[in-house]
Amino acid sequence: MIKLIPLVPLFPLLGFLVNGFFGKKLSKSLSGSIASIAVLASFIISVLAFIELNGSTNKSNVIDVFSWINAGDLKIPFQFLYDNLSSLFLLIITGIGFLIHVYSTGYMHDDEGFSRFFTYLNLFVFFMLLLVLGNNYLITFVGWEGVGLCSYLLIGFWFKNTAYNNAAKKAFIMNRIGDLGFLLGIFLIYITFGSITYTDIFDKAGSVPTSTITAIALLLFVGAMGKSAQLPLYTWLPDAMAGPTPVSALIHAATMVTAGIFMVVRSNIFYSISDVASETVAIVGGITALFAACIGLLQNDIKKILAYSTVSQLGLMFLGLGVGAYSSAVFHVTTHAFFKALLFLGAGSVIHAMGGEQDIRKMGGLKGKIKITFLTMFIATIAISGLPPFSGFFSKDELLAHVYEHSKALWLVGMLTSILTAFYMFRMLYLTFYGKFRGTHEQEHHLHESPPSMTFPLIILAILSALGGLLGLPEFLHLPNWMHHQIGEVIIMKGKSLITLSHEVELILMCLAVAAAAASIFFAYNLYLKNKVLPVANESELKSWQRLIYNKFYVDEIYEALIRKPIDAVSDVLYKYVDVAIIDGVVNGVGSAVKGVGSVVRLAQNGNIGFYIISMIMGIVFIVLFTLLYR
Amino acid sequence: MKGLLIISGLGIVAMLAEIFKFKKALLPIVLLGIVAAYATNFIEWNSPQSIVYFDNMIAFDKLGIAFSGIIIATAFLWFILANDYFEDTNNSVDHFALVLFALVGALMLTAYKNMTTLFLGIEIMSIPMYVLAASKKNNIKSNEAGFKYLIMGSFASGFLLFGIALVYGACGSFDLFMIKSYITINSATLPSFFYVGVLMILIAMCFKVSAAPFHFWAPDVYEGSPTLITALMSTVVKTAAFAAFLRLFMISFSGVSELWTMVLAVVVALSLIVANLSAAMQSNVKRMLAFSSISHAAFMLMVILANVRSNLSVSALIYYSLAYSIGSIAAFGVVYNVALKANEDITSFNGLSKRHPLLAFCMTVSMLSLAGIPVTSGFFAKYFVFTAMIGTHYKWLLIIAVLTSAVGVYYYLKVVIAMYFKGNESDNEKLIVEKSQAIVIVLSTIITLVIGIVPNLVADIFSF
Amino acid sequence: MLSLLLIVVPFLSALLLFVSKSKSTKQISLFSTIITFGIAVAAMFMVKHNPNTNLLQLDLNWIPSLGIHFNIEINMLSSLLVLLTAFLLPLIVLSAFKNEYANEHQFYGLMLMMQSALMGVFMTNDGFLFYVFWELALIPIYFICLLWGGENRAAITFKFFVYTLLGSLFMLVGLIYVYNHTNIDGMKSWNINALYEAGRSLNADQQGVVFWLIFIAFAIKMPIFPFHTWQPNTYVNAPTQGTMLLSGIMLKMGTFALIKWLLPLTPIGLQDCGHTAIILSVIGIVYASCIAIVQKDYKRLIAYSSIAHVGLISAGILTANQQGLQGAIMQMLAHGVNVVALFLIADILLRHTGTRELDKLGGIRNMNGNFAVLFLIVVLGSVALPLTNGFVGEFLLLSGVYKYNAAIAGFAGLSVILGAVYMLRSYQHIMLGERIDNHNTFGALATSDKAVLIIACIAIVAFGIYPAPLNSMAEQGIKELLAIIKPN
Amino acid sequence: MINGISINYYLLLSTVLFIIGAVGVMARRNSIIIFMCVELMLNAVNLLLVSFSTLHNDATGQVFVFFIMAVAAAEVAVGLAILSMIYRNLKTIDTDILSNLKH
Repeated sequence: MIKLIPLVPLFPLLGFLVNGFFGKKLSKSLSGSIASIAVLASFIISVLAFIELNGSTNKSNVIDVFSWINAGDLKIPFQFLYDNLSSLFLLIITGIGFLIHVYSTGYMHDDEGFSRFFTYLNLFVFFMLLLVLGNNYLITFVGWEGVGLCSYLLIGFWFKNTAYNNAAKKAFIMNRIGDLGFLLGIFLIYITFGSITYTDIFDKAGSVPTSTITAIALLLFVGAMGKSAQLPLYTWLPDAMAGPTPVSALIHAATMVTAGIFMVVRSNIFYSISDVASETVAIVGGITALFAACIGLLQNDIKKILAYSTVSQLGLMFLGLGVGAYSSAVFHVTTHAFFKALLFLGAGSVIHAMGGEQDIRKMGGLKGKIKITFLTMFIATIAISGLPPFSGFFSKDELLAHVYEHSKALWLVGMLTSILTAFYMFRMLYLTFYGKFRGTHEQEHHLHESPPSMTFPLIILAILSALGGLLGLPEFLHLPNWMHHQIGEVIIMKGKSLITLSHEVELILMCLAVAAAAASIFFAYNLYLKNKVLPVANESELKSWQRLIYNKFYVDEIYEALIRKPIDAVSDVLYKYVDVAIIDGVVNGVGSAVKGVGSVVRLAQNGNIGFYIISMIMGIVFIVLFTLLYR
Repeated sequence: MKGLLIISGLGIVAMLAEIFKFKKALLPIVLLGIVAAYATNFIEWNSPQSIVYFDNMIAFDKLGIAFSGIIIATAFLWFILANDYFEDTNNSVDHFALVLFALVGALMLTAYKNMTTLFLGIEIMSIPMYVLAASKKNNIKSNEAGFKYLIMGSFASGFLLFGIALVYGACGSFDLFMIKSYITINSATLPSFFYVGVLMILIAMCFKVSAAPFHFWAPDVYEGSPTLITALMSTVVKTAAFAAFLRLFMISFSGVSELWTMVLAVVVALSLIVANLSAAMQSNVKRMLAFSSISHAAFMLMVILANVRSNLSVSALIYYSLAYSIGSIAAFGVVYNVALKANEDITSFNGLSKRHPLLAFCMTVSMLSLAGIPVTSGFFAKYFVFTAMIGTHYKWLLIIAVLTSAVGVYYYLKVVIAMYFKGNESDNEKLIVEKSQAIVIVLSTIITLVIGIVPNLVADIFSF
Repeated sequence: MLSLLLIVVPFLSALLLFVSKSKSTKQISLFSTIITFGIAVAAMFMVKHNPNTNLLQLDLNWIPSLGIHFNIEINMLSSLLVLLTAFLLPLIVLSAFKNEYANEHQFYGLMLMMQSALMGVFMTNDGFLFYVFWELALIPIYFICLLWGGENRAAITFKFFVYTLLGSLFMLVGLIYVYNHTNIDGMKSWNINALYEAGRSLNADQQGVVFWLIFIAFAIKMPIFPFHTWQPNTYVNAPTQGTMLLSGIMLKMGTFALIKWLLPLTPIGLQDCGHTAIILSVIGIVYASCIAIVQKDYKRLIAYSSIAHVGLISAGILTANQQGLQGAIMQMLAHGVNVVALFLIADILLRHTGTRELDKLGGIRNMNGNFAVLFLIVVLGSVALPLTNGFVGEFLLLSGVYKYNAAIAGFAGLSVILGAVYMLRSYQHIMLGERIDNHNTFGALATSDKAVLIIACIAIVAFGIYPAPLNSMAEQGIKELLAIIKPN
Repeated sequence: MINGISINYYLLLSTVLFIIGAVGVMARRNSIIIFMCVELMLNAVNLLLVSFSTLHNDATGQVFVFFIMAVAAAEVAVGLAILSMIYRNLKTIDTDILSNLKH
């Protein structure tokens, strides 16, 4: 089965081609089925291959596809690497991908761009699979940029809306900033190792100066910052919610945004060697986690809340990566994929029920109307808030334990983040599902549960969110941590990724986390359920600190003022003044100078013989005197 | 030498034509005579050694024969082109005679071996030209052209003679080789007036080839003279002047080259700059071509400059003369035809591509040739100059040449643009060109292209 | 023989068009260009599989006394450029089908003339012949721009012609200088290998001078900042096909000549002066990209983007390492296809809507989805998205530059971002959103336009995914060249 | 030395004559006077040639003088013809009027 791994990306590619060329002619159900089946086929192969991999002793399989780019000593074959890390990501991508495809057949049913949507979605899956399967940085980069493209296409899916288009463009460009870092990192790797193939270079990393490794790690991390929406390149992700909700679930929660995590785990040796780089990762991750969680507190758009929550959770993962907790981070990626996909899909179901409304201030009391959605989302909310025994609890707890060991301050940041997370998630839950319905009469009349094609994925994901913790049970309780063993295979310097805390401390930390989350939930309960506080409708009624948060710390505005506007202004100046006026001016100036001098010189030809003779004689005298004196 | 005699004879025959009333047959006779002259010239070329005439005052060596060949060939084309010029004037036979005598002077200049024949050649060539320049009797501009040419020409002759006298005073001989050997032997004890003499001669020759700052006559005379006479001036007269220049300074004064090369370099630079800058601003095409001829003169002077230093083959100059002469014949032919119904202003060329596409094409080729763009002969001409110059230490001159060439492209293209781009649609009256003229123009264009594509046809023959 | 055919077939076709004034001008030109393409493909296969056949080269004594030969050869490198020319010409001819030009037999004839000269430039192995073809290529395009260009064309084409010619003259001087130092059995020679040898025998100062003399010509032609100001105006004013010829192929004359006629000629000059030239190129990348961002006219925007692209190509070449040079070749091929497609799109926009102003366009995607997809693929190709043809070249170029100097590569890499900015911005303005004015129809694409775009898109994707056939030739060719540049 | 007089004096004299002629050409407006000045220049040369001829004891110099005289006569003939033509057209022979051809 492992030999068939190239088929895994091939199926979605075929789906893409079929839908891309013939989509308009196919019926909607056929088009959706083709796309879903393509991903399902990939999923099945992934599962079979996964089983085979776990049964075999060879944990790192390199599969040649074709020879791709050769340039002297730079040889880049099109090659896949199938090992424990990529096999896990394959499962996540194809599994959740399949569910979301199924969900989308329901969600997008009435959209005129139905087949186009699936075309893009399949293409996305293809690129995402390339990203995780590549055996060198360039194939990862191909996938990396490819998913960026699909993200661009899907965010701007409703292309008549200028705001959506702007969001799409912003996502692409922000990502490209990161990509440049990634690309430079690849070059440095190539210069340093003479190769960019994973299986060639990681073993040699130890013999390279640490400063070089640091540079490589930091450059790669810049790429990760873009793709995984970390400070300062995170602003595109909330805007990306312009896309259809399944897209947010698949791309902007479960898979694409975790590519940064994947890449750092893939390159773990660099981060293990370089303390500077790993510190940076941890700090950036921590700050992002807290920062985004703060913004999440006061958002009113159901998808925006989830978006900031995603940024915040990604921050946590990087925090984990920074302290060397690679397997915990991957664990959190996995559980996060479950519950965040579920949350988004649930939100989609809510929006679907509400007829397109996304503002939680206009919702409320939905729990009786859309039961399945409510129940599944409830599970997901608990999971993300870190309450046992749901999946989020295990992954977050393991991660924070690592952080605590590494740095108390960062641990505090992580704790704070999870407290805030619990608060705003429950705020969302309460405002959406509890209380009275606050929407229009028409909407109330329209409220209905989503079709089975949408609820089925919700249920599956709810089960996964609930039970996902089983993948990584705490070791200190002498339970099997499967995830640790799985990912441990690809961690080259294992020392850093082991927890050495005493069991008591871990236990205390765990309880502390649960207590804090519970308290936070209770606070939210008091505020929104008991006291029925509603988010104000008008910004001016907010206190100044609230206004700051409500406006997302004005980051977008700052970027606009500090980067976009100056670039536009500078470009304008360059064009109007430097290019047209100065450079072209000089060129034209030479031309007109020639003409000007010419029109002066020709005046000497004044037609008067006397003058001609005088000039001649002057010429003669000058020549004779000059020559004779000069000699 | 036989060619020279034949053409002198033709001149006398032309004068008799009026008396014996065979005016109509004169042109064929002249053409036949020129062909005969060319043939004898060709035979002399193939004879093993040069023959000396008049006590070594004239000797047709290879160099002389080569230049004579160019001059005779150009004259042949010119006569066909000019046939209606002769028909227009009431005393056409005199003009025939004048042109033929000027030709005699020109041929003499290619082959002189003595200061006397140099002087006589110049004057025999110039005096008929003065008359021809003024030959439109009732045209004030033509009068003025003739007058200016005469005054300045004789003024320059004065300097030439003064220089010759001084050189004679120092060396005691008019013979070019005697002077050369005297200079070589007594290089240390030459009196200072000798140097002044050489400079005077240089200046006079610069005047004849119209190099700045002695070029002032050229634009005015070119503009004022009848167009076909201008064509003659810029081809035959110019080629002859260069032949004379080359011979004099290659043979006699190569021993004191450090005296005059620097001066010549400055003259070349000045000519390039003044000519190209002035030409860029002209709206009269004929006048523009006059300035362009000054710039080409500068290029040819560069060959002389380079030859002294590096002893490169003089075929460069010969090729240049040929390319320039042929290109000019075509260009002036077109200008003449365009100006028949209008004037020589550049606006007269507007829409020529529609009025007479063939003429426009020929003009384009000759403009490109004058601008030095491959694969025209003008390009190779420039190429030879560059090749010759790059071995010398006058590289700064080369840079000036390159820069001013770009300016040159500007004004040559102005004509092309006028022909193809300007002009309104309504004014599409066809231009009628006499067949014989069209043939000459097309022939010149073809020659321009052929020797541009296969330059060795010419260059190899003339490599010494 | 094949190589000669590549020059002669278009030339004779052009003559035929000039003389015949046939009604089926378009068909004849298309036919001729397709035949040429067939020959080029055959030649490429031959280069690959049977390089020693004498069908590929031709060496006639042209001007023996000066050591000038009519020496043309199709080798690894030139076959790629020949292929590009032969591939693009049918597309360019096809793209003109919907435009009604006055005197179209002249128009098509001049295009074929141009093709003939371009083939010569790419194939020749004789320095003199190179110069001749180099100039010859200028004349048809000059007339194409002059006769069928937009408003104000006289002044603009004028500047273009004089400017490029000035550069060429400097190149001529530089080449003659090297030629003067050649010595093959006591004779001077224009043969490329003789020139290489002579160039290398010069001392550092001389090489520096020659380097600049020749580089300026190429810099103007490509164009490299700050010699670029003729380019946007010329591109905008030229008829679409003229612009395509200029940007698609003629620009490659400069870059290709840089590889073939400068690097091996003055290796020391490159070492001493290459750095400055690279910096100029790289400044040009960012500079032109920035300017492209604020352009209102789509054609002008593409023109500036072209300056940015070519800046990177030039920087890559001047690094003189395998990756940079190979990337340059690959990028030339890619850029040729992409920019032709882009200019066709600009032309389609103008024909269908009457404007190219970004602010006046919008919402076309609603009206013609297929066009939107094709357009998008071309845009992606030109922002060098992986798995499009632009990527391989850009990646190799940047890695070459990085090898040379990391900081410069970082700066040059800004084009990755800025390119996305102006390309996506313009795409959005033109295609997305709602239509601003009340034109609500765009209409179907003409078959010829569609054919060109589809072929271009296929090329973009196919050579993005599987560049190996071309890439291996580029690699081989560059290896051979590097062996000359850096013998050890 | 010619008859005890240094050649330099001859040289000086003819130079002065030549310069006078040249300055005359340069300064005068009347065409006839300009012609006369040209003649003066030529005669200065003649004087010089004759003296050098004597100095060198070589007759060719004097032969040359004959050529000059003949040519000068021809030149003047042509010149006067042109002048009379101009006078017919313009009723003046002032050189300042003759400046239609310029720039």
